[in-house]
Amino acid sequence: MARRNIRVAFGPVVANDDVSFAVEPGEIHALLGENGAGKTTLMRALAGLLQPQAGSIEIGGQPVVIDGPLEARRLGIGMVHQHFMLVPTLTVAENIALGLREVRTWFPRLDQLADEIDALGARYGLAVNARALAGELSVASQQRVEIVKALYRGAKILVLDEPTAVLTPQEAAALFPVLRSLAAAGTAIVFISHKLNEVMAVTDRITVLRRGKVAGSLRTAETEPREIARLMVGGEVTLPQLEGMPTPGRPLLEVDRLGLTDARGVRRLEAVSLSVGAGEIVAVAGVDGNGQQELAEAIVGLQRPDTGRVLIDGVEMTNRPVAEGIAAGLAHIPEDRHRTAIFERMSVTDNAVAEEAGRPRFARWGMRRRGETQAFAAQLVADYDVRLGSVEQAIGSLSGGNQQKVVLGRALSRDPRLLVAVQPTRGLDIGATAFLQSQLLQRRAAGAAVLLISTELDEVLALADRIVVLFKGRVTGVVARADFSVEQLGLLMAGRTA
Amino acid sequence: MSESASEAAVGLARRWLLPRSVLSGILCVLAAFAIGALLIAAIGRDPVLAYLSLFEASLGSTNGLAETAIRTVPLAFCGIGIALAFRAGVFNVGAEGQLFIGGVAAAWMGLQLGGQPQWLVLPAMGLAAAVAGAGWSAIAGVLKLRFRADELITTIMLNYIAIYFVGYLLHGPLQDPGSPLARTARLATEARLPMLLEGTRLHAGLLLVVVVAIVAQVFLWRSVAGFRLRAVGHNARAAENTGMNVKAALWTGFLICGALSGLAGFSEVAGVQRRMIENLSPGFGYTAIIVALLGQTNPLGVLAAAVLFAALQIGSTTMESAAGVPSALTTVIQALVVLLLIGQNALPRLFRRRAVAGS
Amino acid sequence: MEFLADPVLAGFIAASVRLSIPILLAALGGMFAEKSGVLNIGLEGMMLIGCFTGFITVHWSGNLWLGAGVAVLIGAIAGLGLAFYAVTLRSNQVVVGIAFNLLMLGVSAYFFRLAFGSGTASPRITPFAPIDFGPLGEIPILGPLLFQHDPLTYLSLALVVGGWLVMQRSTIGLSIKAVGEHPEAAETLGLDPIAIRYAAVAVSGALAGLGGAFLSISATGVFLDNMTAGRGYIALAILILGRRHPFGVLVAALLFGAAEALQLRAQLLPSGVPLQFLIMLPYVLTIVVLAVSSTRSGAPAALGQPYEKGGG
Amino acid sequence: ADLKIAMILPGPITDNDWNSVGYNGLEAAGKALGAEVAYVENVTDADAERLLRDFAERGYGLIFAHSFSFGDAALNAAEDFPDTTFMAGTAADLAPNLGTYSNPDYQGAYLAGMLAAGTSKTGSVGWVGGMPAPNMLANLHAYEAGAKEIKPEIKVLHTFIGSWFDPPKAKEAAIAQVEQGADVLSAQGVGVIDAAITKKVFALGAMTDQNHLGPEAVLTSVTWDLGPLVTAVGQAVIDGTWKSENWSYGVAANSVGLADFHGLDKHVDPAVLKAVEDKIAAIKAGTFEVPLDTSEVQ
Ligand SMILES: Nc1ncnc2c1ncn2[C@@H]1O[C@H](COP(=O)(O)OP(=O)(O)OP(=O)(O)O)[C@@H](O)[C@H]1O
Ligand SMILES: Nc1ncnc2c1ncn2[C@@H]1O[C@H](COP(=O)(O)OP(=O)(O)OP(=O)(O)O)[C@@H](O)[C@H]1O
Ligand SMILES: [Mg+2]
Ligand SMILES: [Mg+2]
Repeated sequence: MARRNIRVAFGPVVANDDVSFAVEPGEIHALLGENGAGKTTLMRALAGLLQPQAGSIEIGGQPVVIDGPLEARRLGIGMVHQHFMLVPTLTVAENIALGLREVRTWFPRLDQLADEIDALGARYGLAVNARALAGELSVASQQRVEIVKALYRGAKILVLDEPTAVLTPQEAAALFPVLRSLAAAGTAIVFISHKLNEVMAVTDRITVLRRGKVAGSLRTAETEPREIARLMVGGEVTLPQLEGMPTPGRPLLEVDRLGLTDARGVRRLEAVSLSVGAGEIVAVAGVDGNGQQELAEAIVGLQRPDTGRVLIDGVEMTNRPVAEGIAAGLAHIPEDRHRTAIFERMSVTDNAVAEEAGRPRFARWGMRRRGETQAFAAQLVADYDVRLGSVEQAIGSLSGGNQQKVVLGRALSRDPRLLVAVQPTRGLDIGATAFLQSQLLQRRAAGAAVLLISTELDEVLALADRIVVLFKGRVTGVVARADFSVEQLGLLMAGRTA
Repeated sequence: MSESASEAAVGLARRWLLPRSVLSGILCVLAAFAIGALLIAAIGRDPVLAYLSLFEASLGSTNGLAETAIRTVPLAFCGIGIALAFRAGVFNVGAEGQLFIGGVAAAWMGLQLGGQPQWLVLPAMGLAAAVAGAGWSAIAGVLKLRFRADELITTIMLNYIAIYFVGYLLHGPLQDPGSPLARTARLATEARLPMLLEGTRLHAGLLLVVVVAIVAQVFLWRSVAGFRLRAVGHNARAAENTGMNVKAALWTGFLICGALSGLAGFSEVAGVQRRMIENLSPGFGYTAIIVALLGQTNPLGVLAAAVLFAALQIGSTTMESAAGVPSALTTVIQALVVLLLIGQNALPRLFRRRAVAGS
Repeated sequence: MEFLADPVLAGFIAASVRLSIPILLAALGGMFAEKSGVLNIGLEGMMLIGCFTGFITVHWSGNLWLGAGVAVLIGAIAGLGLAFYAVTLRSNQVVVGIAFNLLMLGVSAYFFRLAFGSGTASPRITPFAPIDFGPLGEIPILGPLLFQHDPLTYLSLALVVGGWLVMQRSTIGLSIKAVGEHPEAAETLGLDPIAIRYAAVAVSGALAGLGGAFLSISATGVFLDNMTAGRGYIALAILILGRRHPFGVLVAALLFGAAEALQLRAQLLPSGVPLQFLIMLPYVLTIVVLAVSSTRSGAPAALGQPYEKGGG
Repeated sequence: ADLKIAMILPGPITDNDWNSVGYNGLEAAGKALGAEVAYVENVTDADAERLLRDFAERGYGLIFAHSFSFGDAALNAAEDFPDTTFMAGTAADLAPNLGTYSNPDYQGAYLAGMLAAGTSKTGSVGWVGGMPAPNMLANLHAYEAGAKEIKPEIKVLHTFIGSWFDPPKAKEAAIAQVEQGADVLSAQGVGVIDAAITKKVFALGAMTDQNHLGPEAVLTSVTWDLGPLVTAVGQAVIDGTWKSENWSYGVAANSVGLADFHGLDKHVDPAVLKAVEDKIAAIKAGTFEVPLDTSEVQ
């Protein structure tokens, strides 16, 4: 498959400019680039979801016009989107049946389909339960469903947009053999990722996009991460690394035998205890869905634990409203930015002061102080290098990375004594990641306590003074920096207690 | 582009866009009238005479203006209440019932206080109406927040219940002793809103609603509480995460809508009817939903939309009596105005990409 | 067991069914629209226009089924009009719905006067008559429930089953649900969310139109301005009470019909309860059932949200 | 004399009921007097006063406020337009230029009650109305009194459906009454006659001759012709003899009466028919006055 001189523009924004790109059967081809470089756009054009203004696409040497998703499917193109395209209230089989002619209109043969799906999954080592509700699956199995969906629909060219952004290292590692066996069976695979080590490990070729243009195309075997990073950002990037020994101060966060049952009656946390001292970064590692989000939300006050206590700087804060935590110097960078952190249709200014709108600094007699507020937002934008047109712009119109910087800036500009950050670098490009991580280290240096909840083992190893491992809502081990070993962490994350 | 320059650009655009949208709004009304003219001509009536009488009756004379203003009052009260509730993400369409409850409470208070001085009676009546309206709305609030019952449905049901309940009161305990009619006794002069304009029925409720609109506008856009209300309406979960009190904002939505709709009842009772009657409102609370949304849920915009609607409704009935245009047709013209206006709001979006303005 | 054969009980059951049918049809229509993600507040207007066009067609043609057919057709056209606003123009679905109701109120009254003048000898048609099932109609409970009704009632019940088949047992239903929950996902699979929403809203208009026609060509043989009297709004409540499921809607509509039938009978007893409290019974009951039964309303995730094609 | 007459009506003039009666009366008077007439239908209480003033301003010399609930509005308008003559339906408070006219259909209801009781074989008769307004209550009480005169032990069932126009609901209310034993119904709303047809019982129409709605079911109708009253009031205004008082054109004035039986009188006991005729004569002679009772019912 080849695409030549593709151009896609959204009004004044040119997402793809004269992009040429080719992928061979049996090849795994990485597509790299900063946030907003145009990777997703290029692939959406391939999937028939938007039409390029210029350029051509060839498949098997024949020029084709992909005027819609149906045509894309006919041509054997399957795409696994960055944000999964599964209808949560339908079963896996039903999701796959959608829009398929082969499935009868009346009394669709869903049972037969489910068997076929299970068989297909088994062939490539993609365990899926075709009869389960899509919304109740873990992120990793949703992703497997997406791949099976594409394969079932006859994909010869499979596009995966940031497939590992939401996976744990183990899950990501489990995905790679699948990709290889698919490639071995002749499938052409486009693999979009921000993680260079994965790209090095699994792909055959690499194409780097920068600002909508091709910055370079290389054989994986003939290059190394530094070179790729340079192509992506146009300069050197080094990820920060924690240096120096911890100078543990008094504990600012103490979690004492916390237990939590969710709305569906599932036990999410069981007797979780941990503490974070001033000037310390404690990381919570673990496979996604083992209670990390619940732990963070229970600490912050968004969920109600049914047993145990949370203390901030020695003061009992269990089940207190979020506002009290904020007043006590707690800041939260939640996992799901769109749902929990930002007001997409409100301005950057309003988002920047959301936590503090009522403080005397920003309000007098219940009225907001406009000048102060805007000055603050402008300062935040400058300090955290947020790229935007105006602070009065709706935050939803910023790119994900820039939205995250506003969230981070909002949290850090309060000089919090305690920072709870959940997956703060998810989906961010390498430059933004470096910036964010260095901010966390600065907090630590300033004597704050940081609870970093992350499934990225690299990030955890680089930044944490101590690592607490969660498995099925229980702490399976606590490892100090001096004793870090990937093997042992891996075992703990799989539930083997030390 | 520097920050201040781009802000200035946004401001300029707003200033220039506003008159343009007003202009296209007027064009829409005219287009609806043009369609209406065809329908009027089709039944052998004179469209020119019809529209002259419409204009004359609503805007073309002191009395017409006064009548338009009178009709504006309940529409704007309810509309602003609904708008604020919608802003908080509360789908309160119960203004009609809240208006009835407010009206009956105002009348009851007015009758209780008998011949007390006006400065005491009127505020007491207004307060009673606001509290009663808010209380009625609070039923839907409890149903939503405690029992998770959809307020869109419960408020529709509560409208029916309120009207029958008021019917019971007016046929029973509150009935005018001297009359078989379902109404309370006449209010004393002290319990009536002062008249504003000699020779017309215009009452002081207009001043009250204008003040309310301005206060609501400032509240929504300048106050911390208004900011939080909007934030909760946009994303309740993020609001909770940033330390806002989500329940308080939702309750504010329910209670303000109830209180303002109650005040609509108060102004009808104390300003127009001078007693509580069984048919206090010809659907003000429902029309106000359209008014609220046409006004883009901005209190001052709602006030403007209320004036438009009041003029349209006042003019329509006169068109019926003066030019023989059946009321059915005037209803059609009103609906066309709304449909063309919302179409006009939406059409440009079809051709333009999503705008970058904050809301 | 004697009370089972009591004619008063039989009458109550039969009346419950009759009173529930128009609301049932409109709510069933609302289900299609809402499952596809469109809030159809315009059900009331679509009922009214169906009520009017059904009546006038029967009056002119003398053919009851033709009247029902025209009501369905006109209801569907009204649905397409609403879809144009809600789906294509992406207007606020509440305002559009209310404006449509206003429009239909005016249009039906206007054309009624155009057709019959302002004279006072109001026209009447002979409505559908109950089908005679002989002894089946005499069976206790089941007789009045199932065997004492007219063809339109059976059609309505068949439509409930049909609605269930479409929603739960066909890929059409899958597509509608997918579009209501996650239109982007549907689009990536080659479904057209816009077209599906148009179709679903048209179907909702068709069913509401039939529900309206039931009032004028089955329940009675007359038409009067604003004859639907708010039933379209009630249908919205019934829809949620029935959890947007065909059988749930059937049960909820029957419940409402039963409450109405009950209050009309309670008025005849010397209970001492003020009249107004009896009349409000169905509304109170709806709220109470909604409060005790709804742990979660289960609304489609994209309900009320306009969809922009290829919108990222 | 270029008298222009106007009327505001609370509902649609096509209702075959209260509003049709008003509209027909207005049209009849317009023809009889050669006067220009105008009306507005579906007027709400909130709009009544404004429309009355509107007509007054536009030179209408005689304006009818055709609803019991327009009394206040008429009083206020009359105060500001002393040269215009207003007539309000069943109003309590009058002014020098505001008169009232009663709604004497309750007199006919008494006759209907007699007929209903006389025709009933089950000992129960029914009555279905919209809202418990005074004229409705007067009608109901008179109907009951008339029925009791013929059969003191008769049971009179009554239902209010809670709105003025809802034919399907009125029909169901009537069916409920039939199921409780009623076999003659008083139809104070559209829909009741449908029930009578379905349930094969008799109905008594209201306001106009409603036989065409159910040729086999509508025994007769209590008719109310407002034409003579509107004409007489108009003539009095033209002549300058108009006085503020209660104008009552009931049975005695031939404004209220029973419509033709269209042959269905064969189902009524002749003795009852005779009693009804005697009653009409008595009312006309002034020897019997139908009691006016507007008290609330449960
Ligand atoms: N629907 C759209 N409307 C307008 N602009 C768009 C739209 N989609 C993408 N863009 C623009 O196109 C550019 C490329 O976006 P794209 O989503 O392809 O980036 P990406 O490389 O996938 O980034 P990331 O790594 O963050 O996923 C962005 O700058 C964005 O502003
Ligand atoms: N409909 C749209 N209109 C305008 N811009 C859009 C639209 N959809 C997406 N964009 C822009 O496209 C860019 C990339 O979008 P995308 O969702 O891929 O962001 P991202 O940086 O990848 O965020 P995430 O962290 O969620 O992956 C952003 O700049 C966003 O503002
Ligand atoms: Mg992307
Ligand atoms: Mg991204």
